Amino acid sequence: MILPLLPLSHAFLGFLSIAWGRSARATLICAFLFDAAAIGLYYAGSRWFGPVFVGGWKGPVGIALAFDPVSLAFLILGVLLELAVAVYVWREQRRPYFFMLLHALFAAAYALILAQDLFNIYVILELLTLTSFLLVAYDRRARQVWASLKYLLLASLGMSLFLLGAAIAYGYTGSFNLAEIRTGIAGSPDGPWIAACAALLVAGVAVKAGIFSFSLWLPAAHSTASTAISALLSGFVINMGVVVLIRLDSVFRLDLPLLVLGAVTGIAGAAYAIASLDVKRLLAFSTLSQIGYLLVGLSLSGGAALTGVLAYAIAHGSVKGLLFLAAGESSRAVGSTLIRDLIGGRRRIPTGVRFGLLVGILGIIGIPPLAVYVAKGAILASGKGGIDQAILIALGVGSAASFVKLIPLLRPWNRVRAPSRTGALWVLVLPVVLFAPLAVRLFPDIPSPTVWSGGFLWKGFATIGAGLLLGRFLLHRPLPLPQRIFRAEFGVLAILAGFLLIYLLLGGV
Amino acid sequence: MSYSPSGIDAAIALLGIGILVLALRRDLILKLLGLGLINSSTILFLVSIRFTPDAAIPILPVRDAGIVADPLPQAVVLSAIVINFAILALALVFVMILVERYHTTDSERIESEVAAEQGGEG
Amino acid sequence: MRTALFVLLPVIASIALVQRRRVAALIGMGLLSFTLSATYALQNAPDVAMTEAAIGAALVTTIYVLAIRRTGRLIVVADEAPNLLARKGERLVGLEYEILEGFARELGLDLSIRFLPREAVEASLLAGEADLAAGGIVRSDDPRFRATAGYLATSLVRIGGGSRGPEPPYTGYFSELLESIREGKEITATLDLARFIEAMRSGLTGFELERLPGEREYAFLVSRKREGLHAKLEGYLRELRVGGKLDEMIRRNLR
Amino acid sequence: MTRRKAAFAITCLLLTAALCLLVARSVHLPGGLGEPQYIRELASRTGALNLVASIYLDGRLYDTIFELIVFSVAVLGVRFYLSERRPSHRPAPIPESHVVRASAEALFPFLLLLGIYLAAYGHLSPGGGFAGGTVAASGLMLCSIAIGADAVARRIHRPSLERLEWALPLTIISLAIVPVLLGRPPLAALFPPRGGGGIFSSGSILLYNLLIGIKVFIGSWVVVHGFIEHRGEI
Repeated sequence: MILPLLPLSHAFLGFLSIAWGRSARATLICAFLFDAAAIGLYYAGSRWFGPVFVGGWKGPVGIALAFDPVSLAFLILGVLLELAVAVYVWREQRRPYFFMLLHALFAAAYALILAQDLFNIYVILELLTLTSFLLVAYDRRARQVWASLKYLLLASLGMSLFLLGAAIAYGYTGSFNLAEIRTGIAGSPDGPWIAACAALLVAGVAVKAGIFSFSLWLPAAHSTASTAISALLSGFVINMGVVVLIRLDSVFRLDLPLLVLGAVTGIAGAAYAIASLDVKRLLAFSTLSQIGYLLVGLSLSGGAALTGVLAYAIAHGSVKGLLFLAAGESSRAVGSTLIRDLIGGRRRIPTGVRFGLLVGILGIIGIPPLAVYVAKGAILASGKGGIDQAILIALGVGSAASFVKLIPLLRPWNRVRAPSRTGALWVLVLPVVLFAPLAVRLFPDIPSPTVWSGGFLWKGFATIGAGLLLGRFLLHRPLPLPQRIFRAEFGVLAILAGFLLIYLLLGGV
Repeated sequence: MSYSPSGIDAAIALLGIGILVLALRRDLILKLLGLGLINSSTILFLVSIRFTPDAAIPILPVRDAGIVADPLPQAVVLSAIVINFAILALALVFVMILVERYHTTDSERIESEVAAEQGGEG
Repeated sequence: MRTALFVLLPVIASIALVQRRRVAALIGMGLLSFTLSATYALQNAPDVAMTEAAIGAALVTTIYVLAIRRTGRLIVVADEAPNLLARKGERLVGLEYEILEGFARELGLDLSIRFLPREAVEASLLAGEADLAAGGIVRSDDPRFRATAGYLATSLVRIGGGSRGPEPPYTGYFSELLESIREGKEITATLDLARFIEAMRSGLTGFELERLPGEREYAFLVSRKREGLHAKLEGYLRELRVGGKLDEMIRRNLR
Repeated sequence: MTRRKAAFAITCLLLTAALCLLVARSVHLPGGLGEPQYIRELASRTGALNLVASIYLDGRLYDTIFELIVFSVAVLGVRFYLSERRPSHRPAPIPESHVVRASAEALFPFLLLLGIYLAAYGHLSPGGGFAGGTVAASGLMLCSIAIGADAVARRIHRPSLERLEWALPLTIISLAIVPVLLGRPPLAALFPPRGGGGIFSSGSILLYNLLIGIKVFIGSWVVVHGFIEHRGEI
């Protein structure tokens, strides 16, 4: 019953923050309390979370909303980052419009995790695009504006393809509702339109989901935005594309395209991350590689793998948010985002920030008790062995190798006292460290004994070791990677090529 | 049998032209126009996809009990038109900011200048 | 009818978007929007047709037309000069401003004034970033520029044993100089009459002042390469002078 | 360099053609699918004659509210991103013309009335809040061309305009939440339909249409006014 209130309350608070002017930041706390209360209600077993047709309309006219484990997982991640961002920007002098954009962003995200209707997803994705586009360029520096305009051009193209796909689905099944489309497909499983429709929808979402060759705008946008926004985009917003892919995966059979796209994204992301000289760019590319891991996990489908994917999304989201905040604070202390300068000026990085970096880096390469290890284990445990297992391990190696460059920053022992905003870091350090015990409660499906077995631990350490060696080897050998592809003119080409790839993988020809 | 184009064919043709303009024209204004064309093509596609030639417009009362055109795509298209306008207005504002900084709307030149600035910082 | 429109749509679109000129492309796209609107009306979608006509055709075309520049710009670099070219709130006022605006209108150009620190004004003109330099520039025989005929007599005052060379008479913005004067800081500069009066008003006391000999005139600077522009500006100034308009403008701005 | 460009162009051409052909090839919809079944329910439940308006402002009000949020965020965004950029130059004034002025004076009330009519009768005939608001705003735009944007802006009370910019979306979102307090599903219609084809026949669609009309009127005026102040900057 209350499902539509979750996003609408955020939209309400957004406009309210314009009205309140100077005390706008207080609305962030209101929003956090509201969302936390919603999660609490869910765990208290409230019956308000049942599926609902908005306004009581059924059939193609009505918009269906549902709250399932996927929604819950992403709601939890959203609330975590909401709190971290609220704490981080508390001292910054931001205009009310900034808070309004944040609220609109969360309104869109929370609407998306509930959405079960293709056109509803389209409208929400547009709102998400618009708000992230405005937040990236919030400081109005020319670099940001250009990154964000490129993002807008490609994302709008993607959204048009998505709408085209939705239109085809409507034409054949007479509904935008995912469940009804599923029924329609089951009625005629080999219609020639299905492949085209699925390829258009997936290509459209892939632009937003940080999938390689579709999301060439991503590194520039995520690395030029201000610290809090980078953390939010990379930790949370990028996952919204994954949510839509999970929804689409339940309608169309997307296993093969997801596996291929995931492998390509993961490897390309890791390769570019290894070659990055700028810490924020490295983190942005690392996001790509982690999305690849998620997609491969998603392609394994099945109950346990989906749980693994959700756990991974939460784990990666909080670790990446933490890393972006810590990297932002470090570069603020040093005055540069180049890794070289950070290492040179590491004496100026405050101890708390350095501790955050330590937890983040250990977390993201998958050191055992921390968050990402558990989630990776859950995905690995559900693999059928063979090719996908090999891909998952290769991606793990790549993600460990990307962070070799930052290891000189990890020296928590010499104490540096400097004013820094470590409060937000703690908000994210806690879930990263305490993930393993919490996951037992959150995701009862995770096969804990397998994840903590000697074989898995050994595999985990071996992957990290191999990654570190690879990274050490590549440290002074620059990879010959084309940088031209990130220019605006290649974005369209890459989206078209990606569409054809998906179409072929779906067996459309 | 002679071929006569439907709204769907026209929409797909517009989509193709729009994508080519978006990819190949370097002027940002023309890129935005191309994007507008792509958006229009999806709208035409949606309106055409369930088009029945002899249906009545979806406003009651319907003349001589004929069938009514499907109002759902028409309703959702209204949202799409407004959203496209909103995004276009902001895109134009952003182009203004870029022009003020780089004095050009040529996307490749802006790209080179941004890259040069980034290099200069390092 | 419908079929004809369906054929027409891609034709209009492709003709519109291969245009070299943006305005032409824009007009083509406006036309396309109206055609689309007609198509929707013929496809039993009157609501969509109306919304497309109101937003897709009218509103979108309006904001494009407003945003893009149809005319060229007359780019002027200057430092602020009281009563000649100065900011008043959000507006620009002054004698030079009136002259330049009239000149730009005569050429059919939009006037664009960029304020720069005094030492950067000539450099910017030399670098070809601007068409004209203005802002209380005293006519000199600098071979790098073409100066117009003077439009107003003035003289130069040296403050605090300031620079003896021709350029720049002071560094930074004039407003910064005034700020320093108000704070009682030590300054050295060579000021023209308009700026000198303003400096006196801001409390310029206790400095060594020296009026430089010779009759000076305010003028505009044009780059050496822009012979045509120079001639046009000379012609425009002559016209103002002959018609008595210039005197009237001077009276209005310099009471 | 030119060879690379040509290769790029040809690749684009081929990929675009492939996309278009694939989509065209796989979409073969038979014409005349007949009437959707939900139409009977639609008409009786909302009481509105315009079925599109029934869906837009009742059945799919949730989408419409998000669309309105997009629009409001964009309008506020245009103001925000333009606000700290004082016009870098003073653009040439729009030339004055008595013909334009006289026709604007004649057309303005007409366009305003037409806009109000379109919004108020949106549930009975084509039109609705978005079209109505835009038409009314175009009257204002015509005036800004005739007597100058500053003159028009001076007659508009700015603080109340800015207040409306957030107050209207707040009102609309609140109206959508209100049914929950009455124990009905959120975003349900506020009033029961009366039927009969009169202006008050359709529950809350009239109310929403009018609110959206005002919102769009203000929003599009704010956007256009911003662009007039910064005209010719690209």
